[in-house]
Amino acid sequence: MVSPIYIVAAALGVGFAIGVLGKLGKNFSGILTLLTLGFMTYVSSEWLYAFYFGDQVSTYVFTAGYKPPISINLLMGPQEAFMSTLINVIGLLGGIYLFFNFGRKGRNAFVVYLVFIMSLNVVIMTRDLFNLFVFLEISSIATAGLILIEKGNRAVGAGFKYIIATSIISSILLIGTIFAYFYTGSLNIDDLVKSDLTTTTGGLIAVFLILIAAILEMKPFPANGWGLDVYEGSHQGFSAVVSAATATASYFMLYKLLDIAGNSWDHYIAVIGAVTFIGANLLGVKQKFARRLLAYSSIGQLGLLMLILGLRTYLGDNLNYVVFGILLTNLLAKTGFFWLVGIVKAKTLKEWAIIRRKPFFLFLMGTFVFALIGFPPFPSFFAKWTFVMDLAANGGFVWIAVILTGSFLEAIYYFRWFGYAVKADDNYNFSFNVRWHKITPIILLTALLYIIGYLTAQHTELGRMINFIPLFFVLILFALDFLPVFIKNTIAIIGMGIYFYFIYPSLSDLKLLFEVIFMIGGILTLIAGYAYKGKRSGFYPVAILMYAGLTGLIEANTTLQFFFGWELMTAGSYFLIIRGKRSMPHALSYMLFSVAGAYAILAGISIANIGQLTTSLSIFNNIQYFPQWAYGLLLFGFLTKTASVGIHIWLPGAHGEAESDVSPMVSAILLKAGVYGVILALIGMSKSQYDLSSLTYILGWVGALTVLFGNISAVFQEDAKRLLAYSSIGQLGYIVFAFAIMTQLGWLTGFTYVINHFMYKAVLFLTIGAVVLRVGTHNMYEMGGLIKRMPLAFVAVLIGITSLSGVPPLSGFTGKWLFYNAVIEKGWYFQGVIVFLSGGVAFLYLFRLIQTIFLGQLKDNHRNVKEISIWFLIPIYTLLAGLMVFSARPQWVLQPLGDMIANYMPQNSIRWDGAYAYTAIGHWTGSGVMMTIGSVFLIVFLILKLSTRKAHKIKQFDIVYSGERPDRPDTTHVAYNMYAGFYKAVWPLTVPLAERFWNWMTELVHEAAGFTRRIYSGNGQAYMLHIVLYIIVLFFITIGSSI
Amino acid sequence: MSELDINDKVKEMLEKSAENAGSKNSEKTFVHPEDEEREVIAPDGSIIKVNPIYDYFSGKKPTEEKPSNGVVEKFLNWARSESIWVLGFGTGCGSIEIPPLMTPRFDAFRFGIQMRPTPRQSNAFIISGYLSVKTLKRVIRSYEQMPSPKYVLALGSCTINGGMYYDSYSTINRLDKYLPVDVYIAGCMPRPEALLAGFMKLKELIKEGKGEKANEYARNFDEYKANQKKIIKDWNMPDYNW
Amino acid sequence: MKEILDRITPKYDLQDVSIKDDLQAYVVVEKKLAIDMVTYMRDYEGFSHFVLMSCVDWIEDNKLQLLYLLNNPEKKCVIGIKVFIDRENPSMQSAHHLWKQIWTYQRELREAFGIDFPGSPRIEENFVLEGWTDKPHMLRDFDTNKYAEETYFPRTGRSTNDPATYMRQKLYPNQPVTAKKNKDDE
Amino acid sequence: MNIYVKLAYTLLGFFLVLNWGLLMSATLRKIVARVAGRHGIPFYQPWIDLLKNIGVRTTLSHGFMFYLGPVFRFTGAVGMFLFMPALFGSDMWSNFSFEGDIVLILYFQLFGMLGMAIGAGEGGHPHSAIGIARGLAQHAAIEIPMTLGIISLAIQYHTLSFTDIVAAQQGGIANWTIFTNPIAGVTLLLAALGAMGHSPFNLVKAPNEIPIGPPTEYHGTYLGVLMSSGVVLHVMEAALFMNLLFGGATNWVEFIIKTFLINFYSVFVGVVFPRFKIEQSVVWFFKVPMALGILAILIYSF
Repeated sequence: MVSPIYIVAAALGVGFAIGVLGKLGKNFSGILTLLTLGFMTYVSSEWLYAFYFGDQVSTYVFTAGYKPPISINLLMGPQEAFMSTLINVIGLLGGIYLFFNFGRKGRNAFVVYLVFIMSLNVVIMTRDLFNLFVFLEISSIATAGLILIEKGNRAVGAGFKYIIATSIISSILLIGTIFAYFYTGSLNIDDLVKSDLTTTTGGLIAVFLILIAAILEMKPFPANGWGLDVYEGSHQGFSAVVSAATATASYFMLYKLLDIAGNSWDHYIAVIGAVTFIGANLLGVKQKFARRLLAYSSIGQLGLLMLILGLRTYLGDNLNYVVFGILLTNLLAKTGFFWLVGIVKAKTLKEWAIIRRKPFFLFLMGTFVFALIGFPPFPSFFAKWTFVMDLAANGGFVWIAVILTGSFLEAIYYFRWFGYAVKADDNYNFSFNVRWHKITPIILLTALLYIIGYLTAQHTELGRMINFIPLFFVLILFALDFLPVFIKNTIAIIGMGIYFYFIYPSLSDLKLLFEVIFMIGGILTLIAGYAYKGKRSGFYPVAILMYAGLTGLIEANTTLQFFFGWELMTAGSYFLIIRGKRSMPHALSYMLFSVAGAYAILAGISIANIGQLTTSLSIFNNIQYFPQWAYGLLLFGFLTKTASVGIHIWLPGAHGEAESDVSPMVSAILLKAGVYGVILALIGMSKSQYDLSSLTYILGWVGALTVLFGNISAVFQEDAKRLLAYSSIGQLGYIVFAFAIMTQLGWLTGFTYVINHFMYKAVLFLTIGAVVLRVGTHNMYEMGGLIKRMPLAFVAVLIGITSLSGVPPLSGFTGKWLFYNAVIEKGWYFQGVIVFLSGGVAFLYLFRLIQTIFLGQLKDNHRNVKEISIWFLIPIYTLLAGLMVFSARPQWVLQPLGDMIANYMPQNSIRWDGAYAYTAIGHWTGSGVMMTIGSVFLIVFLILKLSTRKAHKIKQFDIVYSGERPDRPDTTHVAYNMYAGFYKAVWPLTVPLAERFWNWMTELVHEAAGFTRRIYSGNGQAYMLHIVLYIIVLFFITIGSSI
Repeated sequence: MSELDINDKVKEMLEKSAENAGSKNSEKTFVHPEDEEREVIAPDGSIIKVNPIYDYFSGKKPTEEKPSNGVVEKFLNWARSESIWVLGFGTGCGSIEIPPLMTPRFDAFRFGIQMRPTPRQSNAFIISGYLSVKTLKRVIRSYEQMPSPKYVLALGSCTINGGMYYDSYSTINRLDKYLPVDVYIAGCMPRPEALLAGFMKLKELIKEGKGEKANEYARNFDEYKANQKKIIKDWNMPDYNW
Repeated sequence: MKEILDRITPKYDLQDVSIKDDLQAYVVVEKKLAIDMVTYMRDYEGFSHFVLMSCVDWIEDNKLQLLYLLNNPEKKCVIGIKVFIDRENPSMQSAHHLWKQIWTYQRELREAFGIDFPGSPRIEENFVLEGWTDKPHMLRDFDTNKYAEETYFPRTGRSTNDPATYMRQKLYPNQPVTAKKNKDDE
Repeated sequence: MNIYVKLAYTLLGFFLVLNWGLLMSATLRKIVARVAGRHGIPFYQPWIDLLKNIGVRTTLSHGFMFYLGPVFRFTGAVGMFLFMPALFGSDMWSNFSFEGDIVLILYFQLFGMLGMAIGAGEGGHPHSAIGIARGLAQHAAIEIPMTLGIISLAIQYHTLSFTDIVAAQQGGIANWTIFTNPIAGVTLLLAALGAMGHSPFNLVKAPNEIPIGPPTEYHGTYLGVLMSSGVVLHVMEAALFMNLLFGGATNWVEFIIKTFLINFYSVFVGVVFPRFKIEQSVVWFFKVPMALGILAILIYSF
């Protein structure tokens, strides 16, 4: 075991050595520095290893042979080991990254850097207050010095402000130290902890001063202007180290010193942290420049750490788990980000579009963004999960709200930035080049992120249950991205097929149904992908990521697994959606709604989790505390995915602009994930011992209004895919409404609609998407008469809309019939009427779809378009076959479904007699009707065909045109603004209230951010004033009263 | 069959345009802008040539539709004669005589006569009074769009010999040069009674199986068309409008 | 009316000014001044209302006479501005910029009299006739009867008779035709 | 009763309904004529027109869907007949009503409509599309009073099956729904006005505005098929309301009288009132009929 003292010794020794042996040249000293850092890393990591895998106990290292308080002692415990390892690793990588930048400055830069890292190590390890002060000083001076390696006034100004601020802080610390020494006679922190200072007034002041210094080191909002400028002004490579290493050190300092005050300060720390977390992130929303944004984010993370520290009483033993999770993610991702900024020489967020030129960098950026927002499989995800769970368990609901709000704000700007990187138009002439010594550290960090993420998961037994196989499959696909579409598509399909084959036996009814929808649907939609040429770079990993998430939902037995799957699915679908041509803003709004929904679910689960012995999903079935809130939050979260009215605004754009084969994925399949969630929640509510009928009643109205709204808006769309998107909203409304009925019939209806919507919406989206690929426009009024060119597509759409509209004998009617019975049985007449009325409205947009695209006049430029691609026709007709079977033999599906539902909904109100279905009030037979109508149809058709066999085939302009002749197809085709008359009647229902509301909200956030930003004048004196004022205010808040 | 016609038509158009190029202002020919051959760009970037007359209309010539044999035809003829659906297209001054026909005083409904708004569903065409060249063009298109068997009643002396407009430069003199006429109703203007009498006559003709003028039109199509084109210089339609 | 004429007569050295009454006058102006004068009347003399524009064929002295009829809403008076243009390939400066409806008038005149108005919008479109290829049909030397006979297959044996003589014979069969002439016989 | 006999009876019934439909349309036109002071058509005119249309020689085809349009329409009409019991209490005249209930009929009306719309659409005539657009919009509006009324009935009788509803109305005029549940009755009758498609709701095929809308391009045999399905639909629409409101029919005479009167009512209104514009008709259904319908449900939900 190498004693930690050697960390200090080595650093100092080498420092002096470089000073002496400087003649040997820069590179030599540089390499020497790196070696030293390597050694330091080795020492600390050896200790870390010993602590976690050996049975090492934390040991004190005494200097100068005396015991404290005479001498200084260092403590090397597990946490110290961990922290110093982090610092040294970052220091090492930073050294590599900055190698040549230091080199240009001459060897002293290396010395300063070495001393900087060393001082942070000591700050971590020392148990002596004065020593702490000293090394704090050293570190801040070193920092100031290192800031100056970047040329320019900004750097100088930043360094100056920094040195002033830190000297104020450390002087406060010094005074505090003096007070403490005066009252206790010891400078050793352990002694201070033992002798409770807080009893005496002077002691209170001493504690106050010490802690205020530590807090100020954490750059609390708003007294943190000086910190910001460091991040922004200094060289990126170094800002990274500051943001990572210094932050770690100062966090740990606060952590150490907090013991002195006992628990009395926790709340203040928490509040300060909360203010910092939310404030910093709020300001981040307004940022246009990458580095300043990162600076705010770093401060936000510091705030989060303080918050966690302040809430340690809630967390108990999990404190370290949470802290390490957050800290690690922040450290790795943020450092990587800063270094990325250093490589990609793009200042404003928009300019980051250039990162697309090197897809691998985009991958890195994506990794960092998703890690920072706390998506799986990164450590922060698990940390956040544990944090929220523990908070809820101890009733810290307000804190949950705070944390989630802050994280949401953070998500806003990170995803805006990422959206720019992926989609903003790249018309900048400057490019960026990569040097190995700059990229290597980043790659290492990224790898570490994934590995540590995995390890974090394995650390808890909950996490160990999570099935990571699909995720590995995704990573493999990322690696195989260079292959052509055909191969990747085959791999993806085979992979999903095999996975489904293996998972199939383990699934029961409900899960099986959805798994079939997800997996089979996924495979079918993937088949359409064969129609694409080239590489289709980055499509397959994300598609599979989504399916991995979906199947994760199905397999989930624990709440954590469920949430894990949910987040994966969100991430995958986000990437899928943002691939569309003009879909940057829509993808952003989709992501934000999804994140909000996910947080709602998280909160809901955390409430549900209270007082539970188990962590399995079954906790939904007996939520003991605040069931209204828990279910409400859960439902809200799920409804964001089903795009119910009010929170639907992301859907039309996202689905409308997506690629032709992505639309069915995200519409026919993805939306069902939300439905699955809703069902889980409702099952729970049905089992719950509380009366939750009010909740389902509201849910019912939401569903009904969604139907009305979705259908009516669909009628007035000019864009075919947007029309289908709005229709999806309506259909999901049906489903939500049906499930909200909470009777066996209602649920049967719901499942019928789930199956139907899956099939016909997939058919419609696939067909229309394929047509769009052929004719090259979304606008229906630019198409027309295509039945002559693509009859198969026409037949597909015809069957699709017939069954969507619910006309017998196709399966849509099954749903309608069940609906009538369910509604009347339940007694929800008015909601029912709204729903049925919307059914009538649906006809308008369905007819518009087929009329304007396939009927009417063929346009000149489509005179010789070809039939849609065979690769689309295969899945389409497979689904149609399923649709026909379901129409002709509904009992095959509905009967087992009914039995399954009987497990949840006791009353058995539908009776099957062969093909005949009987309810209390009605009767109907699917196959009978099908047969009757079919035969009549056939007979009439044959008769007519015979009687008109000599018919002349005529062309498109051979029509009665009041004695005139049409001039052009474009002027003869009725398509644009087709329902003008209807619009005059129902326009009040089409006012986009939801859009307006959300726009207003966005404005509000931006205004708030813009207003708050004014405090950062960039003026050093102002910043110092902030600090002083902050101290005074804090004084009166904390101990002012008790003195 | 139809391809042949089309080729002829295209050749004819080309010749027209050729002579048009070298001709003086006085003997100009008319190719409407919407009939000129144009190029459009397909979604896949390829260029499509669109020749409206060729592409939008089926240029087939009319064919004779032989009556079915014997009793059936007699029976059908009776039905046709008892249900005469008149195309609601007032071509001239005489159309003012048609509304009274439907009003209580005369009430042609009694005889199974009624107006239809679209040629596709009507089998009788009343050319009411003078017929200017412009109107003739529309009349011909509408007539050709009516499904056979179809009948034409020429109302008023203008359709017989030009009537009081015999010397006008813009109205025709003899309808039968352009369309096969079943019944002439002389007078200027004939009163509704006369029109009714005309209908009665038409009924007799149909019952006798003489209402085959549509086939006659098909038989002498070229001759009729030549006459039509002689006076309709800007013929912007296919030869036969289905 | 008078003072207006007094004002404009020297300005446009009008040849013959015929005053019908104190609300109506007709003047003849040279071709090159005509549009200028119309513009002047509109802008300065308050003849803001364009009534009509027509043409007369003076075949005898081989001229076409254009008439611009303007009305002054305040003074309630009308002035007709006549212009003589020669009959072989007649052409006139276009006035479409003054009143929009002149577009249509000029299209009509172009079709009916073959007068060319360079620069007038949509001038080449059909007005009433479609595809008219013969000489302009309102010129007096266009023999519509002959045209009709050549074009429209006149039915043989069509007889017509002069209504006056016909009625006289019908009413007074035994009275011989007197020398007394009436307009119809000329 | 074995299926063949049933089939035979059903065909016979359809034949009856078809002829009755033709006769009824003639009679109603005659009535309209008499209102206008005319003598009017002979009562056998529809048959002749039908023959004439079948006898038309020229047949044109705009494409495959153009064929299917009339087929859909006719199938829709036949289905309307099949799925509704023609006569109450007679096993042979109950058709195939065992295969479905009111909901089936409600949605089956749309079968013909949709097919017809698509068929006419392929004709490529702008007027067809306009007419259909109006028709669908109006239909969506009619749904409101229709659904409200039927739900009210369903609450009243606790059933959606025709046979049971008619059965509940037997035994005297006083038991008819129109008297036992007048508000729902009136609502449905107002909806009937729209469903019958006479003036003021005949905007779909407004003859002198968009030459008879959807069927503009249809002629000859197609038109014959459309005509016959049209008359059948008229009868069956009337029969629908007869079964719902007026105690159904136990024999053909009753059937004929009741369907005639219901049709006569809508024609009568049509003779009196001029045609609505589409937005007017839609809004009209949003007003009084909807209010009545809501009332009709409210009285049962308390």
